[in-house]
Amino acid sequence: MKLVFEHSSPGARAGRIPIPPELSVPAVPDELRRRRPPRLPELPEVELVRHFTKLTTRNFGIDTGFYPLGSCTMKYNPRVNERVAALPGFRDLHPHQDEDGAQGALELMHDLQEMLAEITGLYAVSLQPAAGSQGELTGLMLMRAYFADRGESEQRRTVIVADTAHGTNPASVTMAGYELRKVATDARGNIDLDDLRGKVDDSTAGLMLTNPSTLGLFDEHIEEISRIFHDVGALLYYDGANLNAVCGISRPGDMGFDIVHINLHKTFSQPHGGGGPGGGPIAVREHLEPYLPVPAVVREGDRFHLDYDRPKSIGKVRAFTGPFGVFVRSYAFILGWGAELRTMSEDAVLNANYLLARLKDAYDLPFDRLCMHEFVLSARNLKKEHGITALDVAKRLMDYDFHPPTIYFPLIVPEALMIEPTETETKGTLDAFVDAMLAIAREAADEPETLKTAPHGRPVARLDEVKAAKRAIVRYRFEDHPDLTAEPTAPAQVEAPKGA
Amino acid sequence: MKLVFEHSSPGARAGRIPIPPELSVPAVPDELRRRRPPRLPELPEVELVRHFTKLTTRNFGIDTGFYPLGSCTMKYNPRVNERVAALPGFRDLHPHQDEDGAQGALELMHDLQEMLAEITGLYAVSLQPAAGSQGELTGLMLMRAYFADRGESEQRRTVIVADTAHGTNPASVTMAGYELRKVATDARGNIDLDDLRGKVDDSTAGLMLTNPSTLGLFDEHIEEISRIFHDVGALLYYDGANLNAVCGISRPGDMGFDIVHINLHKTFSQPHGGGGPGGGPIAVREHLEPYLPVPAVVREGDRFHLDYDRPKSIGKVRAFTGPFGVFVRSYAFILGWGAELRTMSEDAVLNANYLLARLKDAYDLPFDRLCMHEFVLSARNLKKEHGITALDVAKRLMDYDFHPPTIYFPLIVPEALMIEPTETETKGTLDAFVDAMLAIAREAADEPETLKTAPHGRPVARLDEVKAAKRAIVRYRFEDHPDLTAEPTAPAQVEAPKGA
Amino acid sequence: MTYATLTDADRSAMLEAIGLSSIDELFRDIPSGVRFDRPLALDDPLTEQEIVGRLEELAARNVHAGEELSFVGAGVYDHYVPAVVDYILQRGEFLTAYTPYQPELSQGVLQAIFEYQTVICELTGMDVSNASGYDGTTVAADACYIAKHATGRSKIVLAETISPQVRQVVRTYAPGFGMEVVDVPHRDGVVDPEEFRAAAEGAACAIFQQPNFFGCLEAAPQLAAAANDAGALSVAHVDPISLGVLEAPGAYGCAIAIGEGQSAGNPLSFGGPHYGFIAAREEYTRRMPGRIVGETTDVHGKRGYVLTLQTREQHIRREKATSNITTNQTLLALGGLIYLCWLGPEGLQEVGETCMALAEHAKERLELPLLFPEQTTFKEFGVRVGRQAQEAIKDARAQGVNPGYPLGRDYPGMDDAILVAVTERRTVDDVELLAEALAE
Amino acid sequence: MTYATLTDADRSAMLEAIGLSSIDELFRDIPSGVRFDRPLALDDPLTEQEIVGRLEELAARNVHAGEELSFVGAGVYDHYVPAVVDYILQRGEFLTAYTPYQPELSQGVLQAIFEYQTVICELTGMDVSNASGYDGTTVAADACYIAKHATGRSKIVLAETISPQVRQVVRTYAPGFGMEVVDVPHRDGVVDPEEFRAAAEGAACAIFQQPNFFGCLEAAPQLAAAANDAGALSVAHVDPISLGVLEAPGAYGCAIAIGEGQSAGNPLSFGGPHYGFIAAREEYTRRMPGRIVGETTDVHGKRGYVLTLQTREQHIRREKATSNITTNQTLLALGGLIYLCWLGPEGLQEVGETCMALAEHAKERLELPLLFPEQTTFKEFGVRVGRQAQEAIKDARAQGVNPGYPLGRDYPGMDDAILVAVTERRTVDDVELLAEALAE
Ligand SMILES: Cc1ncc(COP(=O)(O)O)c(C=O)c1O
Ligand SMILES: Cc1ncc(COP(=O)(O)O)c(C=O)c1O
Repeated sequence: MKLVFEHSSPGARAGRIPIPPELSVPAVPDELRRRRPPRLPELPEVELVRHFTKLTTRNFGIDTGFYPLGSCTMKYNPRVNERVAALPGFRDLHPHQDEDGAQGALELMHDLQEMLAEITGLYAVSLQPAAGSQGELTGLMLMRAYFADRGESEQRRTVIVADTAHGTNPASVTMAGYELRKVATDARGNIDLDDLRGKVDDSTAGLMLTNPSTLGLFDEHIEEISRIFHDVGALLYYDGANLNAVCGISRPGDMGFDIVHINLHKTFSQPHGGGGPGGGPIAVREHLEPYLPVPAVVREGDRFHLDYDRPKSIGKVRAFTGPFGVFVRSYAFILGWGAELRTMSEDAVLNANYLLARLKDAYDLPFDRLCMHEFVLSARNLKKEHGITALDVAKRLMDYDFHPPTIYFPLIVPEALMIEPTETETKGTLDAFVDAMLAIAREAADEPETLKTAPHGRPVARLDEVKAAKRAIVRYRFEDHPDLTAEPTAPAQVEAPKGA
Repeated sequence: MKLVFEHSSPGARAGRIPIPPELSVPAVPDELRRRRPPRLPELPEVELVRHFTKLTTRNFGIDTGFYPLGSCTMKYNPRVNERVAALPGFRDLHPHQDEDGAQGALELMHDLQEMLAEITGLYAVSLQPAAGSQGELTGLMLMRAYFADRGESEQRRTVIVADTAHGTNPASVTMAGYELRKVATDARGNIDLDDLRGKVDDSTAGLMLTNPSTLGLFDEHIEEISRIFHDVGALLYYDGANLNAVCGISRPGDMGFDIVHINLHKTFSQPHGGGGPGGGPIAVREHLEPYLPVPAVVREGDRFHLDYDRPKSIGKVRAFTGPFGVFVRSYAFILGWGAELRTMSEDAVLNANYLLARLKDAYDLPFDRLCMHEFVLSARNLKKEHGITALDVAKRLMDYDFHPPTIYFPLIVPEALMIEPTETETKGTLDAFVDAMLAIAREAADEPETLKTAPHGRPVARLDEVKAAKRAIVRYRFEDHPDLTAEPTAPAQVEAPKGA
Repeated sequence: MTYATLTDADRSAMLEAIGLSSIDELFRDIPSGVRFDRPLALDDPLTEQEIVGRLEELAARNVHAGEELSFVGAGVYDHYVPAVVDYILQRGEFLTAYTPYQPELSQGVLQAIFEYQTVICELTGMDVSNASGYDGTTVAADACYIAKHATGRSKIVLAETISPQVRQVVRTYAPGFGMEVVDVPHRDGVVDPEEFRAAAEGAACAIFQQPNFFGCLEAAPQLAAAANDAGALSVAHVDPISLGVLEAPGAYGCAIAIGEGQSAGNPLSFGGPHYGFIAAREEYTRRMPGRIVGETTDVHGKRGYVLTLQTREQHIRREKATSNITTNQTLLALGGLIYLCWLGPEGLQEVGETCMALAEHAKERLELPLLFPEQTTFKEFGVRVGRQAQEAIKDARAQGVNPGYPLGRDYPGMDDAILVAVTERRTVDDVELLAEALAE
Repeated sequence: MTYATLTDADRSAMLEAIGLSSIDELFRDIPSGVRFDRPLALDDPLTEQEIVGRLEELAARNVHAGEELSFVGAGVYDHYVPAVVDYILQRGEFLTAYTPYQPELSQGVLQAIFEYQTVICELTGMDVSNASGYDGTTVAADACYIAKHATGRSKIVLAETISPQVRQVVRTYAPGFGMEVVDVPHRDGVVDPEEFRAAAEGAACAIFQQPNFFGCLEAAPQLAAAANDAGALSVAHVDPISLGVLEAPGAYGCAIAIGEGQSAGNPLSFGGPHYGFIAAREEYTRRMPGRIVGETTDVHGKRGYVLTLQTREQHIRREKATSNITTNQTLLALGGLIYLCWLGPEGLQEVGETCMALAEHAKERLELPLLFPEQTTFKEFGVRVGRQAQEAIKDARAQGVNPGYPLGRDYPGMDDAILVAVTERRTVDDVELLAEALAE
């Protein structure tokens, strides 16, 4: 379909912001004034609405159908959350509004902090990080501050990460100025303890672990692991991406973790918005609280305020107090489940195990255990026997109107299919998905071509990613469409009256 | 696709309204209590959202594309109108709120009345009618009241309607207790004056006329027509469905009409909502004001109030003061155009004539004149030469992603294609539509089968309407789907404590 | 010219294609005598942000249900409308479509209307429903028009306990139909089946409301029987929100069920737009007014939906049509469909029982004489405040509580009576505040 | 259990299929020592209407921009966001999708991001933009990380006239990057190009803000040249709303342009979520952080869009990635795209000029000493109120006017200074009210 720029017609308008007739526009020094107007498209509102409406119809969301994208917790986003986030008292509240004009917002954040502390089993929470990755980086900065405070900055140089870890973990380690040490996974999908013992010493700052892991498996030795790190004075960081598996069932704090990030857009239903926004609050033990970002949202009697007076704080990791609109949605979501939040995780794990039980004969299962909220299958046999890859399976699923699972991650599983149904799917949906997966396994043998040419009947067929990276066309080439590059007509600059 | 009932699974829930635990439910006398619960579907919110989201994707609106449905004025509906209609001060305002708690709403209605009076060139306006058809009926009731007041009820028995009129006109005449007299159309598309003169006498209550007519033509003898009726003491009713052609250009009041209805969902952009809601305010001359529905919205100084004290009023034609939410949207729309409203009609007429000019060689044009905001072509030649009907042309247009025009109306034009582009379409869209229409005319000759089998690639192909009318299946047949008719589990009726 | 889509360049190119040199020439067929030769006396065009500013200012001058504790009902009720309803109705494919004349492009709305018709039939126990009427008043007139043709009779019997607005609208329509209206007075808040039976003799239809305007439960089965026995069409005007708790009109023999749909899925919106529903027994299918969607198959045998039985309608039958309705209330009716699906059978019973329980609780807490102490009520009831209701309401509103509707407006001898509506949006604590506000 | 989707019947059927007899068995791999054995200390579940009630109550305890006349800016601005933006962003196909990993199902979001990247490149005069950064502060840290690898240097130069929050965030990130920060003080509200040049010697990057935090226009071309001459990456932090009036950073030689996108299409939302944008010259394409969408063709040669240059990213490059960002601010960035398309080039210039004209008018009307009388300002300016700014603000707020941001919070010696922001949502009359409120 056309790009919005290809709908542009010179002089067409949607929005107008006329300059108040009684005023004149002050002069901008010549060398600072814009010469060539940006080539924004010119079109009436009706064309704008049709263009973007059409774009949405070429996109698949949870509202479209089942979206078992492993590790991303694509659960249904209750519509009421959008209603409350749009309340003027939240949506139109300025972040510099002074505290007595923002008590409702501060109370909401304080409540949410306490909910997250209870759910994670930790002492203090900062809502500031913008997403899980930033939560990770913030957590590692806390480690730095903590060890610096103890005069161990020089000594503590390495952070240990499991080979099953999400790419953000190693990336965060580097950005935080630490050295990465990778630890292997054992035959049951747990961290290999022997390998681990060999890598942990007093140069170790800490561990970053996802538990349940990206394999969807709960580490059976978590208590021992925690002992190993704490014995050398190191800290344990919990990547909360999989928290949806254990709410009310097992708390990171109780597992021995010192720092946790929570992905509000996963466990607590902030819609993913085509890639974001998210929220990555972090929760910590009491001895780490002094290092949390400023400002802290604190309660004093029945008033709430922003505390900047935290001399040991690492500082700020983003503007203001975090993505407030995300907090509103997650807060509303938690209110909906309330004390029964455990059922959410139980159902998420039940759904995953149900799929696992019904699929494990048709696909291979690298680690044959009960899973938690997700599990990883491998298409390795399909590939060996029929040349059908995980990618082919994924594309074919589209023909059955399902969004594919995460594929080729975690890296230690060849031809990985990482499936996370979440708790918001019905048995009927899961059964339909199973039928599709089983049919695809049969098709791999009977009609492999159908899979290799999938998907069918979508706006585009498989795209050439190599070409994309080679040509690197990352913006519209007006040059190639001279008809559209006509300089837009801009109103002449009004001169300011001299004096007056 | 499935019906919502076919997604039902016993015990599934979306909304919950628990009975306050501290209260008990009073007993309902046995013979009045519901025995068998209604078979509403049982499904979680995620399934509800997916079902209705999917339904929307199987529907075509103005936001989807060009919708030149003649006589319906399918113009773009500015999104800002939805924003303002949703303001709590409007959306959550109770119609029995007393006047000092509803001054904003009353002022809005009073302003809108004055705008409509100015646009129609008449004296007084009632916003009460729910749509154009009800406006017609209300207008005819006004005639009855007016003549009754003059002691002419017995004498004034007939209402004259043009043979080009919309079906609602004759239907309204009957419902109002009048006899219908049809008048013919002459060779230029005007009312046949000779025929008319023969039918108008002192038994005539009035005329109902659409001007411009449903042919999209302005009656060149409107002044003479008005004289003919007024000379015998009859009244002229203006069907305002085509008002979009003449705002600021020619006013019904100035044409000689005594009563006018306005379709707010046409000229003034209330979205059509898949069939409604609409608004059908009526405007009248001063001598008819006393008969308008109650309550009237009147101004007293800078306060507004509802006047029920109208002894000669016909009474009420619907609840309260009319479809208020519709008023908000139309009011906002008129504020947007303001004094430049004339440009809206000019552009609507320009768009129509542009299409007409470019299409009249390929299709025949029963009345070769400049048109107003719409025009009527005929596929009669295509039918004679290639057996291609107006219906085939309409269905084929869908393959080009256009909504078809109105077809087979007005009745006096065989194989009618009634095209109304409105002012909100770009030249680019009109050109694309012309290209499609011309291509279809060629296809009629070259590949008639393609037209007869159109549309292609839509959720359904042409549907069997005869079968539909014969079987008259107008509700879901649970009987035919026993698996779904399982009695839903309803909580046991709580008994009220005896005494206490 | 906020909304102009054409540019001046477009305009001249198009005029040229038409062969004209000015916009004015487009209007040459308009006799000069009727041309409008001055600018319209309207204000200058406003930009979007100015429009919002102006409307916000007007909206701020209304006191809406979120600003005071309101117990006002009397035909329109403050029930909770879930977010899913607003969201779906705002999607452009529904919002900006019109009547589904072209089924291949309109299966979304057609199927939704078919689902709506089914839900209405399920609630009312009837066989056929149309796609909606204007509101709860006009569907009563529709029922009379059906009855006139079905029975050839001209008498309309109305229980005095029907909403005054419904009765007023029937009175406005009746003369055009060539029908006359007879009222049956209430006895202690409800109509007496025997009086109703007597009045129904020779009538085309006899209409009652359940629960009635006073919130009281009528002896609906007897009233229906009375009408049926007299050969009149028995018509029940019902509140959809009550039909999880109260029996369906079809189950006690009514010929037609009608009602105001607002309480099920529409906002208050100062009285509209809302939707009226009308459903009937199969035998009246071909006398139904307005749009009806039917199931059929396409040329490949695939299930699909179309507007059907159109020979009833104005665009085909013209002066012989069963009604003149064209534009109806589809979007609001779809709101009702989504709401009722959101509730499901359990939710519908829950909301009804919750309203009933709260209303009953309020009756006790208010410690004021009930208007009709003998009657069972649903979500609404009348109390006597011992002085002019208007004053009591004014005083209560000064304390932020709007206690209800002054019945004296419509019924003689009830100047001291207030009709109190209690929906699931009110709480036990709210009832305390109401009690306090009405106390002094 | 408001949100539970499974029924008990489902649960038992599924457990049976798995071969378990209880939910607890699902968790047998969890060591008993770390199992949580009490209910979570959270309140009872709320229904939808209860959730709305609770949140409305909290929202009511905030004073939002519609409730007082606000001139507060300082990094987040009350510009008008048109209704089309909200509508499109609320459509579930965008709202509930995630990162477009599967392009065949995600062309909508992919094309929209490609359009967004184009619009950002057009505004800034750069060659490449990513799909968004977290906000206007973190993109500054991203720029430093690029500069570190591009230059092998470790010094970051920050103009003191950059938003304090941006500077704080850079300071927080720098140690992890192994970089140190040097500030260049302001001289009468702007930085001196010569001082900037001196500081930029041996630096990885030198960052300034245009218009700066005080609303003043920097000699941006000279600052960029100073950085470039020193072999440092010149980075401009710009306000998108200003770029219809002010020159594009690319046009005066900057290497990187960053900024806070909120002012273009996002609500205030108490500071987030918003979007940060970062755009650079072509040579830095492969050092860009985060998602980038590229154009390509499908197997049939049809144009389509995919996530590209992914070898930069964490999921492939792991510890060598150009950034750890994964979830970003796509939805907010799309809001920016729709907003900027709604404005078009003329609208963008109009809004900039309107803000400038109103701000200039306010400067005159206030009749208070300007903080930096010598400087040209855009939509924001500092005034001295002759007493503690905090008090002046308190007093003004008591009259319903919030006059601005107290600069003393961040800058010594400015305890009596208020930063006043004037957007197109304010009117000439509003300025009068501000003048009155600050008068006494
Ligand atoms: C296991 C894991 N860790 C970390 C992240 C990063 O979180 P975010 O995308 O919120 O930055 C993700 C999700 O992308 C993840 O799945
Ligand atoms: C010419 C004409 N008259 C009357 C009507 C009836 O108006 P409404 O649909 O608003 O009842 C219409 C539209 O349907 C129409 O086109």
